[in-house]
Amino acid sequence: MNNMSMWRLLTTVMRRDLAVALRRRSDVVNPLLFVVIVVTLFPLAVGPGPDILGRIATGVIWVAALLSSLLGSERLFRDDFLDGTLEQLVLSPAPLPLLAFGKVGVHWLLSGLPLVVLAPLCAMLLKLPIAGWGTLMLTLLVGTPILSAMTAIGAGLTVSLGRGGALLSLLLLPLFIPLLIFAAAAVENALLGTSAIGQVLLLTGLMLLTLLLAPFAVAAALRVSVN
Amino acid sequence: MAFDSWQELIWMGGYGWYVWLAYGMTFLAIALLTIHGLLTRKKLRQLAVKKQQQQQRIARRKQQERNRSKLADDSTS
Amino acid sequence: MSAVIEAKQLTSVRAERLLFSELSFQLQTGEILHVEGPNGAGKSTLLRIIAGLLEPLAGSIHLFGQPQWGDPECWRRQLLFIGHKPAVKAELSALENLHFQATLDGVTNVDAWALLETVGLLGLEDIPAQQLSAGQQRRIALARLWYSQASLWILDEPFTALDTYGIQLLHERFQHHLQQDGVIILTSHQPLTWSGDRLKKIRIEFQDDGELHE
Amino acid sequence: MWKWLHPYAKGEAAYRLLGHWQPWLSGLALILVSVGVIWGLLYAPADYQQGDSYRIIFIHVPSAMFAMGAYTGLAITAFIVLVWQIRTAEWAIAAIAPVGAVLTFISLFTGAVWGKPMWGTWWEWDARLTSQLILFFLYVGVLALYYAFNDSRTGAKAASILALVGVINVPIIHFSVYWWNSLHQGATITRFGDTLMPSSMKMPLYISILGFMFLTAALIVYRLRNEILKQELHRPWAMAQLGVENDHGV
Repeated sequence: MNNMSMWRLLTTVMRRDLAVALRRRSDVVNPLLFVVIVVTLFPLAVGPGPDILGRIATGVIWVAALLSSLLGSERLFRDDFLDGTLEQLVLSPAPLPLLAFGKVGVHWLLSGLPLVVLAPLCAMLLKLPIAGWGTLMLTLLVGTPILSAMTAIGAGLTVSLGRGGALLSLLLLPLFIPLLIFAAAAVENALLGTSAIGQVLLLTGLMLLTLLLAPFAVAAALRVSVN
Repeated sequence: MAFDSWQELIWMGGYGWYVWLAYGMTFLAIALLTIHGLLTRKKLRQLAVKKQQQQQRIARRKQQERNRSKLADDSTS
Repeated sequence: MSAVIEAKQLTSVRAERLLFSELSFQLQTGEILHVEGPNGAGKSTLLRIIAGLLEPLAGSIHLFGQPQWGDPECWRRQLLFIGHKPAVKAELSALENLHFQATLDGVTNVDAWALLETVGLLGLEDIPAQQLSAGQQRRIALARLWYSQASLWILDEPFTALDTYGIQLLHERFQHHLQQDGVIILTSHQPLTWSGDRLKKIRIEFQDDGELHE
Repeated sequence: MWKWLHPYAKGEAAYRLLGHWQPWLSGLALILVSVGVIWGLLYAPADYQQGDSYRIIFIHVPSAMFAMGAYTGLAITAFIVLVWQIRTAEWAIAAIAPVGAVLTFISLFTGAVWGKPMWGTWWEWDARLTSQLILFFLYVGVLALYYAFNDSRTGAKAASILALVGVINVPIIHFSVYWWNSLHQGATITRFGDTLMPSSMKMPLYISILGFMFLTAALIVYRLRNEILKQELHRPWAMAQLGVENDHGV
């Protein structure tokens, strides 16, 4: 198959997913609201003092991001599985990893990218010193694609189970730990005034590696799931 | 022998509780794993017996049907 | 005449139950295969195996003499599978569904409006599919048949939810496909109003002692 | 006539082969673990720094090693499942994962108990313990996914994909956790420099490690044989193995 038609198939899958998602806006917006609400809960739980909030801000925002990614995971393949679209994708002449990549891309556009935009709001609510804002956004920008790709693997594996919510978090959260560690450390460095470039580069490397390999895992998972 | 008496062995220079707890838990965990294996086998045996009985019932019914049809054949002829 | 599709000695086991064993068949150009059998006998499984969604426990399938997994891309181009799930996106309108599906099927110059008219959905094109009836949704799914360039159609219960006119329309389309040397494999609980030797039948029986034993 | 049974016949062959290994593995495991543990507990000298508390090492280190080793084995098996679709490998997934999870649990527990006299706390966010904890989660994930499916074949394939994704992540997780640990604890507590150990301590440790290797293998083989029987229960040979006369067809 030539590159032109592969490209067209990829964009078609993405445009269709976008079109569907934009008609079910609540599915897109709810995980984002979830992040804001979780962030709001922390000052109420640990007190509004800027020293303690500022210390935990990065961790809270990142953990909320991980959880919201899991919350939005159903959107990835659930409907496709139920209405038969998944079978058609598996039978499509286009390579399935490519189509999986497209779906991951749409998921990131609708769940990862908005988090980057929301980050300053969350940082403000949690009194994160302004020196860390830029790095926080940067880590979210390179980290959320990893979230979307890994979530897609988990969602692909559990899509045929119907009740995959708790199981999915069990499968995925341990795999998110490196992401959490490097992202938090990067912001920490920025707050201390030292360079965070090392961690950001590391995260970027992880992102590229994940985006390279994850589509194949997603494709394998989907093939198992349409059984 | 690093210890002169049983008491010393159990006391372990004051660390007895930790050392024996660690060893005890290890032993327990491996024992549980083994017992679980044995129980699985027992359950499998029960399942096999059930299956055997099921097959015997099916075989008996087929035998009866065969006899009946044979009887019917005999009476008509 | 060469065999378009040939299945050899297919055996399938699902959930530790034997569905069918050593099933073989061969279809020449222009033939239609009607897979019959009661519910749960394994008709859908057979169709999914032929489509390449499932793997048989044993046996092989050849299309134009080529093994099923020899060239997956070519295989999938030659094949059109419509399962009992219609693959119609509930949020999208009939027109959008047709448009996206045609592109994914690799057909670029499809006249979506003409297609809508053919399958009798003109005037309903703006309505999200979830507000259409089951029969209308099936028509959206089946509209693929009118632009399809695949030679092998695999259709799982295509007549479900269709009205008499829809059924007749589908029959006409089948006739046309067969005349163009296409091949169809389908399941249906309805008798096919077909005459002639183009129609082949296989029947899968429900194996009540489908336990695996020698 | 039932030619399709051929791939299934492998179950019986595998069962018999494993049956030949079983007594050797179990026997060696029993002897070596006993020797290693008794030597370590009774005859090895006390450590000049840690006193007798260090004796936990004779189970902690071997269990930690084979917790990781079993995961590597799981990943290799997973690869075989996905590439060659060998049924025995599918069953092995279900056999290896619980054994690995229990070994991980043992290493965590003994690590924590050892930590109490050393660090004064049951749980320290030490790099080794933390990555071991994550390994435990990975095992739990594989097991949970395997048993979530009704069809054991699908379950084995899904769990295999997860295990492979996991094994790619393990080095990254290890690296990140060690790095994180060095970041947050100025002085890392080294438990035992392996090189500093006198041979009177090393010998029992090596024997124990060898013993745990056979123990791991024996436990896996035993579970795998059970799993084969479970999946092949409908076959006469399996029923005969369980001591049930199969008179089908009488």
